[in-house]
Amino acid sequence: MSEPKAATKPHLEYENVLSGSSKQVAQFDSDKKTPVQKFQYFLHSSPAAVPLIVLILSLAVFASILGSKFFSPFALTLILQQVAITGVIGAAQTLVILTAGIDLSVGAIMVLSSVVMGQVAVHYGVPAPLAVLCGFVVGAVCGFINGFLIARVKLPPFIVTLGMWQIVLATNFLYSANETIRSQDLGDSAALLQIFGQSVKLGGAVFTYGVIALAVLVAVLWYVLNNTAWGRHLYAVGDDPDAAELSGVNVKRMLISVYTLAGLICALGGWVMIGRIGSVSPTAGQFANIESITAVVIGGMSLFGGRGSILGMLFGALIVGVFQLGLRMAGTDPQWTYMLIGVLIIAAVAIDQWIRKVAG
Amino acid sequence: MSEPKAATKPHLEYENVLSGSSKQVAQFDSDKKTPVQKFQYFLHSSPAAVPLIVLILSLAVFASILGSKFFSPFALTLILQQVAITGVIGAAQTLVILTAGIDLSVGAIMVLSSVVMGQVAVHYGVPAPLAVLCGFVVGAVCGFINGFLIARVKLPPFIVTLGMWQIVLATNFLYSANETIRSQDLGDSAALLQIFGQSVKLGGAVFTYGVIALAVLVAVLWYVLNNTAWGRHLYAVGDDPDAAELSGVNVKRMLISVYTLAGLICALGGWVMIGRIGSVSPTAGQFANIESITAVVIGGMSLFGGRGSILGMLFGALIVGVFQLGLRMAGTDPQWTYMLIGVLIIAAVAIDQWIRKVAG
Amino acid sequence: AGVSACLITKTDTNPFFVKMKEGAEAKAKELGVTLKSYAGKIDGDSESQVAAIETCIADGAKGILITASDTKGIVPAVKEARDAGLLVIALDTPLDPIDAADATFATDNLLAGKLIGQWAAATLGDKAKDAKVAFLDLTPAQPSVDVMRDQGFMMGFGIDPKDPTKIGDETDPRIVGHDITNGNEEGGRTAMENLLQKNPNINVVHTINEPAAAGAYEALKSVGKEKGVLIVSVDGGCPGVKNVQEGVIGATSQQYPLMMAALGIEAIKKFADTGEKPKPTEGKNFFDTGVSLVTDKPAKGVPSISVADGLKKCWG
Amino acid sequence: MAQEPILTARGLIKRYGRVTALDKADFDLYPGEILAVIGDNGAGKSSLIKAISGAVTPDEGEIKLEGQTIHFRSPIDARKAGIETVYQNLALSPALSISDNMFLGRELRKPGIMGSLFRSLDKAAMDKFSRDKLSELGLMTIQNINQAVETLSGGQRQGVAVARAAAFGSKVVILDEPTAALGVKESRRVLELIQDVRSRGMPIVLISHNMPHVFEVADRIHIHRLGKRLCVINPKDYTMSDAVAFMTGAKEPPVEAIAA
Amino acid sequence: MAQEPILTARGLIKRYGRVTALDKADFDLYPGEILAVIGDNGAGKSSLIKAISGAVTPDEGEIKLEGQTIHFRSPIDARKAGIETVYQNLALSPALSISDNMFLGRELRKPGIMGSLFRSLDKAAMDKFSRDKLSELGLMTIQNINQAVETLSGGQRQGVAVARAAAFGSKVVILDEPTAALGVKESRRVLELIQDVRSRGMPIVLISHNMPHVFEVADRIHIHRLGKRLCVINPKDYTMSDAVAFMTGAKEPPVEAIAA
Ligand SMILES: Nc1ncnc2c1ncn2[C@@H]1O[C@H](COP(=O)(O)OP(=O)(O)OP(=O)(O)O)[C@@H](O)[C@H]1O
Ligand SMILES: Nc1ncnc2c1ncn2[C@@H]1O[C@H](COP(=O)(O)OP(=O)(O)OP(=O)(O)O)[C@@H](O)[C@H]1O
Ligand SMILES: [Mg+2]
Ligand SMILES: [Mg+2]
Repeated sequence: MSEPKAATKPHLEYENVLSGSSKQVAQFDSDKKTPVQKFQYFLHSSPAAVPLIVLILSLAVFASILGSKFFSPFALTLILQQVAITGVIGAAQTLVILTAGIDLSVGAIMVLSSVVMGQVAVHYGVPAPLAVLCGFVVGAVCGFINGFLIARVKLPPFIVTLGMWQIVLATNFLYSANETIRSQDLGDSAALLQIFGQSVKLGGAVFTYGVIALAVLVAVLWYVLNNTAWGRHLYAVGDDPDAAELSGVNVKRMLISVYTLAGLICALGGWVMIGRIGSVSPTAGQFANIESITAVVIGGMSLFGGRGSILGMLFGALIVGVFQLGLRMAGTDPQWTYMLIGVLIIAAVAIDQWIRKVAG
Repeated sequence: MSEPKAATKPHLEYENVLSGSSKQVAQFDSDKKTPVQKFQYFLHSSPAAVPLIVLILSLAVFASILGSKFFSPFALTLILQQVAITGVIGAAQTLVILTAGIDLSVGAIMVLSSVVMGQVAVHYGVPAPLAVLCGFVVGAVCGFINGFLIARVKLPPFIVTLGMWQIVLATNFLYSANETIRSQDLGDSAALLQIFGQSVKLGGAVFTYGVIALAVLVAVLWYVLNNTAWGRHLYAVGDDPDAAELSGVNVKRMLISVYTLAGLICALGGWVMIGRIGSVSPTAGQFANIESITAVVIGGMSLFGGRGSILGMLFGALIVGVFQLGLRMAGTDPQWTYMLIGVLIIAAVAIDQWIRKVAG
Repeated sequence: AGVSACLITKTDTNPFFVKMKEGAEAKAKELGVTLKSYAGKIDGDSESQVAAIETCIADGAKGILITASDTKGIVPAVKEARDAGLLVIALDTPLDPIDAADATFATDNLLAGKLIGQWAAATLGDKAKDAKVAFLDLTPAQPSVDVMRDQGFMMGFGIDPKDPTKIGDETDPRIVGHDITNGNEEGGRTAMENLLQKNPNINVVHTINEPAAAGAYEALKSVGKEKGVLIVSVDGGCPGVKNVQEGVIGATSQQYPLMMAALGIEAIKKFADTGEKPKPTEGKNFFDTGVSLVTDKPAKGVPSISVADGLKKCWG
Repeated sequence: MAQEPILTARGLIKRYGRVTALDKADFDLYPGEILAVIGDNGAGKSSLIKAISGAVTPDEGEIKLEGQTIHFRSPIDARKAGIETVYQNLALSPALSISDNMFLGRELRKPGIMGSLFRSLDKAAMDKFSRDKLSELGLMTIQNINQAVETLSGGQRQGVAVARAAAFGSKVVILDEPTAALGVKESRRVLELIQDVRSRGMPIVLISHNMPHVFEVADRIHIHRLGKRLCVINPKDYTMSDAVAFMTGAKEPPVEAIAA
Repeated sequence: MAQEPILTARGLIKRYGRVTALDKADFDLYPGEILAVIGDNGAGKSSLIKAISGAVTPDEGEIKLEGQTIHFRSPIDARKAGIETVYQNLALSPALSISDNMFLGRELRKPGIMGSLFRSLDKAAMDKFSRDKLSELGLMTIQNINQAVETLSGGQRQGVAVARAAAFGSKVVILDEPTAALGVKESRRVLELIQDVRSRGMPIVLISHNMPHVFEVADRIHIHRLGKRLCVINPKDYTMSDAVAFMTGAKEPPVEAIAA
């Protein structure tokens, strides 16, 4: 072994001066920040702040137009009930979109899971808890297949879930023979399936168990995303999968676990949906894809992955809910509501972009 | 001005040996290529070859199962008629996807354009050519708005076109008052609108003008993409927009022109659709989004932009058409057809991925 | 080869059409007819139906039974089929114009709406004058069934529908509002919640079909109003009739898809054998397969059948 | 310097959100010279040349080409004015061929109606021109001019980019760290290329962290520090140690260099 | 060399489609040494170290760590075995903080039930460790350990990546062109860091195109050419000219160097 050599060699004599070099870095925070800039910086650093502000503003606007009929504990908790399913599915979508993916099959998985729960409980006479378990297994399996194709076979998420959407939905119709299981039939043999329809009343406010499930789900996922290694890895994978892989994240396993978890959450969504509509219907949930993506997008999450907060998704779902109920109460035609939500989607992302651009 | 200095300096004396360095480049084409590898290389270098082979295979399979009922000039040209709309909209989608974008509003733009053509011609009594022009203007304007928001405001294409989809569709319902214009009414006052429904018969084969329009459109776009500067720029933008911008492509103008052209092609699609279904229906074309994306994807185009051929899209659309007609004729339940198409989507991309992976 | 026929429904996910298909299949088997079924992807998907008609022509079918998604839009394709020598029978939904098909075997949807409207008005009696009515419709596109049931209900109930081809132009103060349900439970519940929020005193609910009615009932139940509100619906599917039995729905207009389909198959077989085309019901321009109001609380002046009878004839 | 500068910039300011990348930066390039721009990472060198070449629009400041004030809104404008730039990230389109890349944004059309009406590209002419240019610059190891750029090695790509700039630049050629990822042999080739271009009378701006290279080829050295031009020195009057000391803030530059 | 090599590879082959990036490449690293790997662009240097560090799986060949044959299926396996790598493209997650990046894939959990059951991260401990490591390596210019990596300059990022490798590497540290895009000052800092790590007894593999740097720090130089190891030389026995000549194929290497 040779001795470590002297640090200086003829070729690098010019580097000797470095010892005297300034330690200052070329970063110049501009001092004269206007309040607007400060505000922008705040918005930039807290991704859920923009949708929260939009939510509060839209609540204020509708409250001032519609008065106490809208701004009552009952109406406000009604909005929560109406967005519960979208919120749960949106949570699944959030995880997937954080990995820079997209899941078009969430709605189909939700419906198939709910149909399996209902069929197994009512037609095969299996005890309700086991039937629910079957539903979750189906959701997880569908999610796992998505994850496997995306992570192992390396197919683009858009295409995999586009294909799975059609496959799962067709399976659902073939399996259920398009048959609705009525609320009463469920109530007799498997009341557990409807549990999310029950509610807690606090004054005028009505919180269904479905709403509570949504709140708990979002809280748990928020904790997991921010305070566990799995959550950090999820962000890393969405940010730059190659970098994540090279710096020690098992990207394939992460992707598979994310899609499987998304499938599980969709099954939970199916269960919540049974609670909400009382019955098990194979034709339900046709708009869950679009609604969940809309919630995520209005919630300020980047479709390119790695950025955004699950709280933003919740606020995004609520914004849509507020608009739908508010506009309906104001007597607006459903078609105008559609159009306004289209505008809202574009506007939400445009605002987000503006903040990013100016706050840098 | 100082004289150019001698090329050699003490610091770089070690570089003097370079004059004697080998000119060989570190590229080692493996010589022992198996026929399989050669085939893979062929497939890799001609992006439309895979879908073409799949198309021929599926034709062969259905022909052998269903016999002459399926493999007749009439049935085969019927497939062409059935994919004409998907093909035209798929051409618009192709352009957008080549720029690494996606257009979810194609179907809505197509319908709105056709409704405008019909309404202007029948209800305002404007001469048919002018009514068609109005439809094209509407299509171009919608496309332009997409392009503007994507290129100038720098919003993600998925979100812009998701919003536009809802906006345009709602506009369509509001404007048309959900009213279908009957074929007879059109025939009386604006037969030009139905021109793409007319056909040329050659033996048993029936070529509607719509099919001919599709063929011409694809041929023109193929020429434009491969033999004009605009086409080269389109590929460059999809490949790496920053690189394209820095090396002299006006990326914003390209994007705006692509989305505007896509809007125009959608309007053409609307016109073709009037010819096909005879009447003007505001509820038509709801699946044009998914069908066009499916055609593009099965046609082997990359959703990440910059790679793929418009011929692939055409073959992709035809594959779906062959499957649909073939399965229907075989008496398969429609849900099985949907499921099979879901499988087909995933399989097509998996094969493509495999070729890319092995052929490098 | 034997006679072959086609059945083209709006969707193959709605139990109504599923039953229609079953009825047609059973009859086809009985008569030795080869039947192939087609459907749109969703309600309103007319292109799939056009493609299906073309397939039937190419396939050499003798006749087509179709429930058109777009009653005007499908006409040119139907004409093509008829020109090719096929017998085309519209099921459930008449084409526009109605003589575009060789025959129409249908429910009179306007009548179905009228029946439930009359029943609701009669059941409320004097209170009908200041009733608060919610309309749970189908989709934003206002397809024709939607319009006919909705406007028929108004006629039966005694509300001026203004333009009977358009929902939403009415001015009667008893109308709380219209909302869309997409014909399913989730939509029914949300729409009901929304309209209740607009006016909590709603006491009559017109629903486009029974799944929407079931959803509306859940919404009412959640606020404890399920007792005081009359829900009426149209369809007559078994889950729906059972819901009438249990008081979820007050009354429903039952239609008979199995019968429509079976009659249709018979007509095609007859046409193939003898070239004879079916004739419409006396006094109407279509063959009315009938509609009956199902309720156990019959109202005076409104003909109805009992739930027990309804259950015998129900489908799905 | 007796001559007028061909390209000057005064008081350029460019902010990225909270970072000020250019803080009243000045710049002068004289005809026929090789001007090296050196500075620490993040000093703002790339931002400076991006401002000059139209890739970013400065928030404030003035740029003059041959005495005329110019406002480039995109790299295309700068190219049209005769300024060709090889960016730090190369800016080639990976899936396009070498020839496509050479001519991107200035394609040749076929003569006659095929070109004017049908806007058909004259691929043969473009291929020939590209092949000639690459051979001229000694890049004969590229076998196929229609090869996609993504199949080339880093050195070959750099060669294509430099060849493009040299072939089309009519007034100024700017190179941002053209040898950063290159091997010894490949770096040497690029340096030779630069001297080749200069010998044709074209002024060149070279950004580099490689002091021996800079001192070998530069006529003047622009030292950039903290977003502005600190000074300009003549490599014959100062040693590498001096340059590094100025650049890193270890030593104050002499007053006459600042005035330059 | 009296000692046994700590890391060896024999007959590595790696093909990318039609390109053979490694063509029966060999490799030996001895304890406590700095081994430089040099070669032309595209010679296969990065492919070699990717094979060794588990980032790619070689098609053929054998790798031994401390005499044990190993089969890494991912970089995680290599890390677990004590091999830390700084890749040419850095491999940091831009949106995550410095501290998150330092601990990616080996996060610390809180003690007690919060850590074991709720798997809560011990952010305070990780931040402290990261701050200590960065200060140790003289990277005190970073103010906030929770700053996102994307807000750092190129030099600072490189510093974080090297600090991570140095902090966690227990057997081997591999650096692929760590100074390619760095300025003079930043490069010097990284070289010092490398010598620092070596002085703690850890063997280092350094890939670089910068001959002065290589000859300054390396104990042995592995010359890679056309996908295989051409020879290994001692920088004390050969000049830079020799090394460049071998590397570029201008001169045949001596037989004893090939045998090494
Ligand atoms: N697009 C951008 N967005 C935000 N900040 C930027 C952007 N481009 C450059 N910067 C910042 O501006 C400053 C100057 O960057 P620039 O690239 O000009 O430095 P440089 O001198 O070229 O450095 P290097 O030698 O590392 O290439 C840096 O702090 C950098 O982070
Ligand atoms: N992922 C990949 N796919 C295809 N080819 C690759 C891939 N990675 C490397 N190659 C090819 O393998 C060969 C060796 O590449 P490698 O990156 O190992 O070279 P290198 O010696 O590190 O070069 P440099 O000094 O430029 O970093 C090159 O021809 C390269 O194009
Ligand atoms: Mg730079
Ligand atoms: Mg390398």
